[in-house]
Amino acid sequence: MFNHLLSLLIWLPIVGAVPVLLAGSGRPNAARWISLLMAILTFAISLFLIPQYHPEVAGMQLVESHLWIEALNVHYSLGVDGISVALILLTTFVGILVIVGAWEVIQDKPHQYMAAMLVLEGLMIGVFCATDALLFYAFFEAMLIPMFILIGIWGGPRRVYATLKFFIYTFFGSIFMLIGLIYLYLKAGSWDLHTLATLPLSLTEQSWLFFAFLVAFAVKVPMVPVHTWLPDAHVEAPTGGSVVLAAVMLKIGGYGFLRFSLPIVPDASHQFAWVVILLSLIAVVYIGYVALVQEDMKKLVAYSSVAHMGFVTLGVFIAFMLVREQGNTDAARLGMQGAMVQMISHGFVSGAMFSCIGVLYDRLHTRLIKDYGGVINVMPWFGFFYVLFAMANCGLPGTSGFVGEFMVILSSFSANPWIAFFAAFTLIIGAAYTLYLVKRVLWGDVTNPHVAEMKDINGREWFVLGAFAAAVLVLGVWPAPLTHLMDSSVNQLVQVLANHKV
Amino acid sequence: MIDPSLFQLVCFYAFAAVTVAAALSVITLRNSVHAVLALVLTFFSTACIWMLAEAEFLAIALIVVYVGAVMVLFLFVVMMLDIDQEKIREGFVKFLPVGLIVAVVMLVEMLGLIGVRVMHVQTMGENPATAAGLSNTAWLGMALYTQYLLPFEIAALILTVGVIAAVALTLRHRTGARKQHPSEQVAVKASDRVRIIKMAAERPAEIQSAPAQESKP
Amino acid sequence: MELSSSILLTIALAPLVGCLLAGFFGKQIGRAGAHSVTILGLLISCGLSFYVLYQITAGGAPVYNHNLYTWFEIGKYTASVGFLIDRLTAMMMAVVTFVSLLVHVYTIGYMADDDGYQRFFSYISLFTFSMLMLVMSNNFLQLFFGWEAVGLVSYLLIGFWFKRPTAIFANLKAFLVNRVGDFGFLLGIAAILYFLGTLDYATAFSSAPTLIGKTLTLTQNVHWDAATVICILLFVGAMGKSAQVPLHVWLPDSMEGPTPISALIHAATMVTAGIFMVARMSPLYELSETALSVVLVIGATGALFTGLIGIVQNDIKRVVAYSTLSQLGYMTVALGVSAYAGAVFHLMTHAFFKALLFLGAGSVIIAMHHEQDMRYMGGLRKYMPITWITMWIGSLALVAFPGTAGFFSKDTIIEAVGESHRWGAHYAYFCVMAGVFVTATYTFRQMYLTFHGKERFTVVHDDHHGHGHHVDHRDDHGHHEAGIMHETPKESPWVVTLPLILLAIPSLLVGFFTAKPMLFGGWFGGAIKVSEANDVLGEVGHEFHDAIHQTLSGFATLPFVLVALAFLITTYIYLFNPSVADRVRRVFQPLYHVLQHKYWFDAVYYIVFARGGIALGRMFWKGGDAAVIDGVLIDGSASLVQRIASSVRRLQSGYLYHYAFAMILGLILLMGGYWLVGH
Amino acid sequence: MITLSHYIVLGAILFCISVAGLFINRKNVIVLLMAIELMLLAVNINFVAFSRFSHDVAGQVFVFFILTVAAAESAIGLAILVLLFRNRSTVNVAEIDSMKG
Repeated sequence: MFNHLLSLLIWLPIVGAVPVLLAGSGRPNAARWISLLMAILTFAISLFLIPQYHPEVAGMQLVESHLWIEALNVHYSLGVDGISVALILLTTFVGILVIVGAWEVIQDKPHQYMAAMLVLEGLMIGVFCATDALLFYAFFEAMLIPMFILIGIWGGPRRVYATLKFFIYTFFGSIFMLIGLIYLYLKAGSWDLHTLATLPLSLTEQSWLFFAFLVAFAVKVPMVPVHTWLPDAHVEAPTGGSVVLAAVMLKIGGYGFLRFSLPIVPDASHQFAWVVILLSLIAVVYIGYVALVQEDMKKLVAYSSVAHMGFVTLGVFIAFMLVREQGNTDAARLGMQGAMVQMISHGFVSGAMFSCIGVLYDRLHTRLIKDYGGVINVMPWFGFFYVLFAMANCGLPGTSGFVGEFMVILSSFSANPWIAFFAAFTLIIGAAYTLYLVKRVLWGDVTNPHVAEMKDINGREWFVLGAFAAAVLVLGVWPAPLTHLMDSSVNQLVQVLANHKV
Repeated sequence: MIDPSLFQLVCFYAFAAVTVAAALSVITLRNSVHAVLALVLTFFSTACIWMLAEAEFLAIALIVVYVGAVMVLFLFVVMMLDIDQEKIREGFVKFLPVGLIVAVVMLVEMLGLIGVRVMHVQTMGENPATAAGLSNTAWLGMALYTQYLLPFEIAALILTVGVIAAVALTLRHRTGARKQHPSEQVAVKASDRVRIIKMAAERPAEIQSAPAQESKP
Repeated sequence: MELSSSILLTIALAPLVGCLLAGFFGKQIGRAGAHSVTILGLLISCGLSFYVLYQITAGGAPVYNHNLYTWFEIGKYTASVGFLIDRLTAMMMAVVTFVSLLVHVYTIGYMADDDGYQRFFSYISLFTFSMLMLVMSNNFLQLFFGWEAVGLVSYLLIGFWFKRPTAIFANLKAFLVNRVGDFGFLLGIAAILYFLGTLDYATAFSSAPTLIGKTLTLTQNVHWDAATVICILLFVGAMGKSAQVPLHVWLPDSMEGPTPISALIHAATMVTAGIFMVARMSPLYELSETALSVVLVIGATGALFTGLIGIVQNDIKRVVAYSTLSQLGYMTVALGVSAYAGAVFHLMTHAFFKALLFLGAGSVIIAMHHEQDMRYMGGLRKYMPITWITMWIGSLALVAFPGTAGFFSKDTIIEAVGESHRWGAHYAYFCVMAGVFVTATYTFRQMYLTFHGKERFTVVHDDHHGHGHHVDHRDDHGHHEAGIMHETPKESPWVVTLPLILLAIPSLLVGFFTAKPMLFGGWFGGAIKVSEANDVLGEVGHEFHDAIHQTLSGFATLPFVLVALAFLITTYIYLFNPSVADRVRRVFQPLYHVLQHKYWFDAVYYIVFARGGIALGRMFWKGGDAAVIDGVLIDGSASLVQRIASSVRRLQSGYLYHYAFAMILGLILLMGGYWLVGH
Repeated sequence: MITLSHYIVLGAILFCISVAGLFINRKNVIVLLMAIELMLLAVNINFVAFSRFSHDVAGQVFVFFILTVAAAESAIGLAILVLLFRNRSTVNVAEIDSMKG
């Protein structure tokens, strides 16, 4: 079983979607229970990664490789390092929670919804495992389909606009990546990421490839100015879709930077690091202000996601300044670890925030902030969780939201104090938009009579929010296991950065 | 004695003049029947020009096949259809300038490209068929039935398809016409003819509702 | 005897356990259960804190500095969670747990009728835990954790009565202003990591001298001294937390929270975290004259000018709040002249007497049925003698009446400022001296308005308004008919008065016994470092023989003269001739106007930052995201395609001759092209 | 002396005449069909000439095929025309626009 652990992780949920579809039509409860079982099983199997993966050994582990398309030399090759393991665990963890979260909420074709979720989960795991560029691309693109379906069928009133925007945006980006990959294949004769990483490339070639990758992953992350699909997609997506989108799918952009931009085009990445850093800082400050004035809760959290993901790209790309200009590999590792922790943490926090909004939406069927107010009066337990996640969202120490931001700010100060200055601005603006939201939703007296009728969270919601809360707190109080898990991989990545390819 | 080449040239110009004049009348004559007849003349004089080029088979084929078959077909159609000639010719004057300009520009361009003034001095030379010791027909036939056999077959196929298509398109099913359906007659089964119905003998009142009339005669 | 980590863990975690029990199982354990578990937790914590203080001071226990667990370890950078227990920490722990314990007890009385009783106890226990984590930390990470955690609790507690719009406005404001401070603080920590490569106090302080000569390159030509940058950034954090000008605006608004909170968090402990932090960082601050001058000037400004606002306030709690701002200014001034011990000592005495004043004010508020406006009080001394006496004790300590705790701490600060030759010291000296008069003025005014003079309220007995009616009103004076009472004011229950008495004792006496060792005896040992040249306390200490002498000579100093003057003036105005107050106000109308509007800090901040931020956000959103990115780039490109398509579609007319024409046109063009190229 | 240019120029003239025919008779499907026949004829003239002058049989073979295809084409074209006239009672191209987008 351990020889094919990764394949199992990818295909179990995807194949598991079949019985959900077969058994589920007409019997929603069967669909729910089967998909829950599949999600739990996947999570349980993913837990085996922890003993099976040896964090002290750098490089890919649990490797599988089979020839897939002979004519193009494409391999079905999988492998994980510390970063992938962390992200896979995040995916499987969130996988359970979205199934539970959608339990009674999705009444329309629940079996199809659950099946789409399971397929999406498997594909996302595939993205994190693939070590063949074309396989990665295949998963990367295939992922869009279930998401497209999730938003398109179970979405809000403007779902068609949102899905189109989401799909075309991401597709637009990934086409450039495909062109870049084809160029690399023609040059190297292989799709293997490791081979591509060692392929010598001139600076001009690297620059073109860098921008090809940048467009693809910047859309996915998303970075300013290609972020506008996210608020729309979030607003229209069903709660589970939003949770998966924010918690896992955005991470694929950051993960792509690590897997493609950094090792394959290090010199161009260094040369254009300032672009990414600048965009990241704009994401923190500009998007912070935009989030402040949102009237729709989901949009607000979506914008805050953009701002938080800015820390991921920032942490990744200041590493170049630190390693190449100052030779400070430790600070670079700190920044990159910070970026990784921020990815995981944002997975929990944004997932939790969207789940919270889902809880409210299920009761009042509106996401407009002005329709709420004084929710804490009727939903104290919900208020507890909401404040907790809000605090995590604005990076309060002791919650996971703090860890990544802290590391990135520390590390960016070493790169340039001004970068740290603008990055640290999130402390103010992040708190402003999050707590302004809390103020308008949670505090105050009940003004809307419908709010007064709202019931506090039930056991199922308690479980979802509680699981998120536990993850947020554990990661915030003791991030060392996570950083230890990723340490050797990050270290190796930083070593790669230092090597000039030209 | 007239120089044969000069005679050929004179003949060429004569036939070419007839061809052009006939072609012009094809597009200008108001009466469609006349136009078809002018086209026939065009084909005919072209066939003569081809004769000058010693392409005898094609020249004959053009006359036999085109003039003899296709043009007659045109003639049939034109005569068969009751076309309002006046209405169909309206816009003639309106589009004349455009047509003239386009045609003239094109002609000038073409002539320029061909290089009229340079007047290729390439002469006909020896007839390749004669050089091979064959008649033009045999020469063409050798190529057609060896090197171009497959395209030749395809051409035959196209013609067949053309015939079938023409028939299929114009075939009109007349309703009410009595005809036999041999396939149906052959494929008929006993059950189509006779239907055995179980009837409850003691309840004669319901006989009327039995679908006796539904069985095929 | 070596301190064991289990004791320290117990100290920190006991309140947390209490918090969790009261918070999560509040319904199950009930009101009594909630206050029992939290007070029990605090008792344990407080008792052990005093034990630790004893061990550190007298028991000869060595400084405890151990990590509990590693938070992260990346390359050469490590961050841990651990405790550093030296005399400074031990003193802080004792003060924090002691005041917190008394506030817990007091809360039983103050919050008796509130629905959020359990929640309140949970919060204040959480606060105690956070504050302990802050003071016991041995590294910057944990310090920041505690720093922000107390901010969170403060946020929750200011907004405790979340139905009141003012409260939820104030708590947002408090958190955001604090975040501005934390912004600087975090950058300071980043700078420390950058220059010193560690987050651990001991390592950082021991390698602090390596900062000398290092600079931080901001632009190509601007190089800032490393120590100055670090210290100023850290001090920005302190400005936020300790409410220094110009980040002081949140503190008066924080009075929206229940009074016990004002006493515990916004007077005694949390707001002094900044002072504690700077004192803790003394090895760093000693490296930068510039940073200390900044500290000095900002502190002095706060000490005088916020005190002035206190004179014109009518809300009893707000007077005390502005007094807190002013006193925090004094402490900051002390830090600025390198008299760290003086600052910390004032922090301690201030914790006692300011908590006393707040709790006393709270007691008055209870008696007045949540009326906070002093204009409707007066003559309360005969109804509530214990409150009256204890508040007088607190007031005397506040105005630094010789012999009281405040005298030793405040006079020392004033003298230390006088001794200092740092840039800005003259300005600071003027400020603190004038501040003495201002302090005395608002303090006596407050006492007179509250306890003396004529009763400015009428008691209307009303059967419909039984006791406990004020549950619904809480502190909400908006619902009151001003000056109408339904019951005669009476002394508060023992749970309220007992803490008053227990706080009055140290307010009166603690300075007398501890001033000499703590201020001049080097009691803090290695916890506070002062370089030879900056040792103003040493200079002051030459003239300090013993507490009795000092007390006696205190009657002959300028500060006492100022206090006495203020006493006479306020006595005349408020006891004998109240109309003078109005006349004075009219004479100084412009000044009064300025003070009434608190120098327009709030207004400007509101317009610039709150409104401005929203406007900027809206501009970015509508202008940037919606108009440019979505409108022009995204939907623009889509509609461009649509427009091109719809115009191109017209070419596809469906008319055969159009297509033929196009073909022929193409042919002509093609040939023309050939022609051009070929010739 | 007949040269290649003679034939080609004749072909060009015929072609241009038929183009002009397309324009001025744009309503009459029958004349359009005839113009197309003319066009093919022009091409055929060129083919024959080239075949003769470059001593290659391919040209004449092509003319043969073109004749074949043109015959089939006009057969089908006329069939469509008949059908059209039967249904719409017109051969006016401008009125045959049911496929217009």
